[in-house]
Amino acid sequence: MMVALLPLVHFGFAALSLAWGRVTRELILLSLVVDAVLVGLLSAGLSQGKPLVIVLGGWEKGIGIELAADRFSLTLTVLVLLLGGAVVAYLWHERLRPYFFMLLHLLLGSVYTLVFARDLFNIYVTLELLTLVSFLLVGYERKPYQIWASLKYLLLASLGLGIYLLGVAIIYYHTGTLNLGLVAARLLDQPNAPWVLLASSLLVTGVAVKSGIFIFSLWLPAAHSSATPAVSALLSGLVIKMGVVVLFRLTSAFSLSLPLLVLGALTGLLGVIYAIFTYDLKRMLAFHTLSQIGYITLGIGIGSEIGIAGSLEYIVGHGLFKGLLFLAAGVAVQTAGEGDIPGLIARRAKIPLSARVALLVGTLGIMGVPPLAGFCGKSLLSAGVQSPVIQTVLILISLGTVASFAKLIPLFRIERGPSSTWPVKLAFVILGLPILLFLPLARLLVPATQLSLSLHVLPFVKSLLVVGGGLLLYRLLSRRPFHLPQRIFRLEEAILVILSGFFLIYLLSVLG
Amino acid sequence: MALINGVTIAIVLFGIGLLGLILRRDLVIKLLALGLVNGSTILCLVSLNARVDGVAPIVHSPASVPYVDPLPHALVLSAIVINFAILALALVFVMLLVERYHTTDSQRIEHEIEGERTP
Amino acid sequence: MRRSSRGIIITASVLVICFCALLVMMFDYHGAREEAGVTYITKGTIDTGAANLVSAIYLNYRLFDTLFELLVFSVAVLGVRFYLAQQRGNEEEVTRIPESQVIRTSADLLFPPILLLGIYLVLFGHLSPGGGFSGGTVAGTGLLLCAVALGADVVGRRFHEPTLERFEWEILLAILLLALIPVLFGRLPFTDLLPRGRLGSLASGGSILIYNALIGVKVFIGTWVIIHYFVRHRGEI
Amino acid sequence: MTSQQALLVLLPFIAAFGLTRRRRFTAVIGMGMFSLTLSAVYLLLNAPDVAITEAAIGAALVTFIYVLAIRKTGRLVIVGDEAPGLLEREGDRITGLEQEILAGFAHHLGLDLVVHFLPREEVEEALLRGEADIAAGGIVHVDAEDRLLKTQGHLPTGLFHLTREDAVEPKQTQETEWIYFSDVLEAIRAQEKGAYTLDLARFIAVSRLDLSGYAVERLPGSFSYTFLLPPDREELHKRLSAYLDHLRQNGELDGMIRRYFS
Repeated sequence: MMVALLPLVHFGFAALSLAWGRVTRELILLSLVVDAVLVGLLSAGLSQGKPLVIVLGGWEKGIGIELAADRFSLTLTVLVLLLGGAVVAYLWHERLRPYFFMLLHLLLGSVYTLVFARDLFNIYVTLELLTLVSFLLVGYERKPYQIWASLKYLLLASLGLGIYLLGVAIIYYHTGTLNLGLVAARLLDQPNAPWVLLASSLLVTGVAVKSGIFIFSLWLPAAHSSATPAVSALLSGLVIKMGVVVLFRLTSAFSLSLPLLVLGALTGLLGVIYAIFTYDLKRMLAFHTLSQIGYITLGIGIGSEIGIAGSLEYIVGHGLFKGLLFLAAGVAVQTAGEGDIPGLIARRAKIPLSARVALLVGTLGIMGVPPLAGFCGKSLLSAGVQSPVIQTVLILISLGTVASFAKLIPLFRIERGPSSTWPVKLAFVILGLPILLFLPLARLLVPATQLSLSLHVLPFVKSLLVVGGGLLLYRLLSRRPFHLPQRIFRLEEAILVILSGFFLIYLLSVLG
Repeated sequence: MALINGVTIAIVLFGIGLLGLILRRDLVIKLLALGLVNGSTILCLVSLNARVDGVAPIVHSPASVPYVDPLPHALVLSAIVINFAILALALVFVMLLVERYHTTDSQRIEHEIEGERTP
Repeated sequence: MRRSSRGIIITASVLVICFCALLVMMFDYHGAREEAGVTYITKGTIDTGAANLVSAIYLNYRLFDTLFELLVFSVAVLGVRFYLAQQRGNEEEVTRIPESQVIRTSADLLFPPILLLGIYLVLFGHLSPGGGFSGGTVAGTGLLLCAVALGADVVGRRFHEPTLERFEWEILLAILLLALIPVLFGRLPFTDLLPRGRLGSLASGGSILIYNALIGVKVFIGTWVIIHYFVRHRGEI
Repeated sequence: MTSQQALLVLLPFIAAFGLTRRRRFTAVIGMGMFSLTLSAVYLLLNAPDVAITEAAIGAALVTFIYVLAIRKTGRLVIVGDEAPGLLEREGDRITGLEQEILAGFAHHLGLDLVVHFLPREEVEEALLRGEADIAAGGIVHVDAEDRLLKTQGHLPTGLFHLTREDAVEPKQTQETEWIYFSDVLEAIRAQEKGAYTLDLARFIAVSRLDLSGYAVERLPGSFSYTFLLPPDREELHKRLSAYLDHLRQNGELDGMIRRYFS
């Protein structure tokens, strides 16, 4: 029941927000309280370890639309709650129209749906709603570059979902059902039929456009860096992850191991290379999202229980610190008036102390300094990996992450700047505290046996070495400005790259 | 002759739409091409289980008649509306861009914006 | 029309042709499936009471999807209103086309039957092709004809926009509450509690008729708001 | 081949036709036709619900809003200062020889004509910023502003130089602000000090005033009125030149000139 109520509550609040335009802030706070209660009930319901499954309307599986909750979904709902709370706190003193809050409610509602969705077409519809809502949120301030970034996003995402729908058509034609569980059951006897490979590549291509995988999500750097900080935090922390969640759900029916591994490695490495050579604060964070999606995809590609647990931890961890970083970067850019990192440093820009601290916590988290959030996910992931190639890729991505964030280090001086308001500080605390206390909290989410894998001495030493190596790498690279191709981020080229990406996925699934 | 069925035609239409989306630089025509891309997936879904001797899925008597599979039809209704919503909103954004740049040429807009963003 | 560069044209053609060829070859399509949709066809009318199986799926079995579709539509209305309402149209610049008598009379003649058709589609959506969405759109488009004949502002004055928009979302709220009523009886959301009625009569199909009516009104309003804003931003048709 | 198949085969052709049109309006109508055909196909595929929805939304609604929007997106923006007989305001209408030529050209392209009045000195900037497509309004192209594209002259004219140095101090606005022709008229009416270069059309308008205090000098050489275009609009330039040639050849241009300057 809670499973269905979580999204519906938000849709209801969205409708109410227009009628009661004066109390939209209070309404969204109320809705988050309701969410918290529902999530509490949900975790009580899940305590037996069995997933909760409902088919809306009380029909049988396969006729109606199924929603299901497992530990994976529960963890994600907690992330939604935290990020939602932080964003609401951050926006508390901003003058926003009811329109903005309606979109926010719709975004949260569709995110909740995706967390539980088990039906291919339901996923499609929800992704479309999510696309439209984030499209409108990105363009909220109507600056021309925002408008263009979000239009590009809409065109590419909509094309991607068109490709996804073709995949759904193939699946429906051959299996006669849209329910993922039933599809998986009917594919058991012919897992490698040509149409299965084609359909799975189409589905993965479609979802990959939405999920921030480098060659597919070339709209992402522009859209995430031009949106307002709160929106960027939500997009990077949540919306992108939903694509990955759908990819994870797809793995239950299709064998996607090889494509996901290759895509994960590609997006991780390319994203981090672009991040190293990008000097605009928000744009660098956006590129970084791409590279971190690489980690998560790798974990899902590995497919073992530990790999998936690592992915899940990393989804939560990344949601937290990327949300924090975007919010803090928003404050920094707002007070300093520019987003160019060397400029910020050279001019000794006045940045509130709280934002500096938040940036520091986020940076430490993302670098994987033990025992913060990033460290847990990374070490759990590498514990699940046997292949030396993937290990190397993981280490390379970590090195690059450290190197790209080393640019920020001069910003972490203790210096009195203008003070930020208490809700903003509260937002930083909501996201920052779980990052710092991730290890004890993670016990609630991940079974202790898996967690203990990441608590050896070896991962500690390894991640410290990686941090050191990354700083060294930054020293080596910082004097060499290097121009990476920016053409691929244009609309026409991006479509071509997506198409080529589809062939890559198809080829890999044939090989896999 | 066997190749002329809704599914094949839908795939061809998808290709035409893709080409339009990539090669036409006018944003309005790009949007029309996107509409074609989404429309072709709809055609694909509808014609999956369409048969020559079929009967529209409206049951008036319990007699066994070869009714056409109603599920894709129901799905497609949602898809058509979503398609419309996308086209309408994208058009509004194109109008906003035109107000600023006085052109619908995607490459010129992209060029202008790149110029603005990197002073 | 300026052309794209040669490289892009060639790459695009090659990629798209390969894409289509791959799809056609690997789709493995050979005609309709015999067993497709058998569950809906055999049980649909009994389960839902609606003669039109598409409506049965659309507004009963898979009502959750329809909810999202409605949300998408509302978001479109919301977005169009938000972005076009604040944008100042340079109305004095656009050359005004005088409305001709022919258009006026034909609009006057056409509007009532179109509105009737829309209402019919809404009310008989569970028995014959149609439904809330197409009915609402047809009626809304009919209003466009009025806008042509009388001028958008004249028609617009009769409908107060913000009230309309609020009403539209209140209908959505009503649909949500309707879907949640079963929860009070310990059933799952979206369960249809109403009696199914005699197949083929107007009062059949459980709550499908109610949903159709609500959706019809909602879409009618939404369509009108969208058209109204586009008309206004053209100055006048 | 069944009727269903015949319609199906038709679809790609209509789509290709629609998407290759140069004019947006035709493209929109073409895609509207496509949607209509598609909805007929749905009817034949035994999907009446889908057919109705596609006809109502895909064919009618989408086409309507695109047609409505296109008027706005497709505009030919003209900038220029007022020039009597060439481009001038008459109440809330705009008339003149150049207005007529350009209105015809805009119609030829399927665009709405929009005229923004700007002081002569700002015109070039507006073109370079891409805010306008064509500059008009009695433009005589003397100095080599080679950054802009220019059409072949459509009307011969002359240039006149007016100077007065002994009179009252001018209003100090002239240094800082661009001036409209109407401001020039005002200044001469008030016998202000200053120097102006005027083309024939504007000079005729000025010569009705009292010019006794000014030294008038006709500049040597032959000049003619032209249109200016932004440097990156070769295609538009080519089409405007072709359109002007067309007017010249069938004598329409002469007819127009006679109507405005008899």
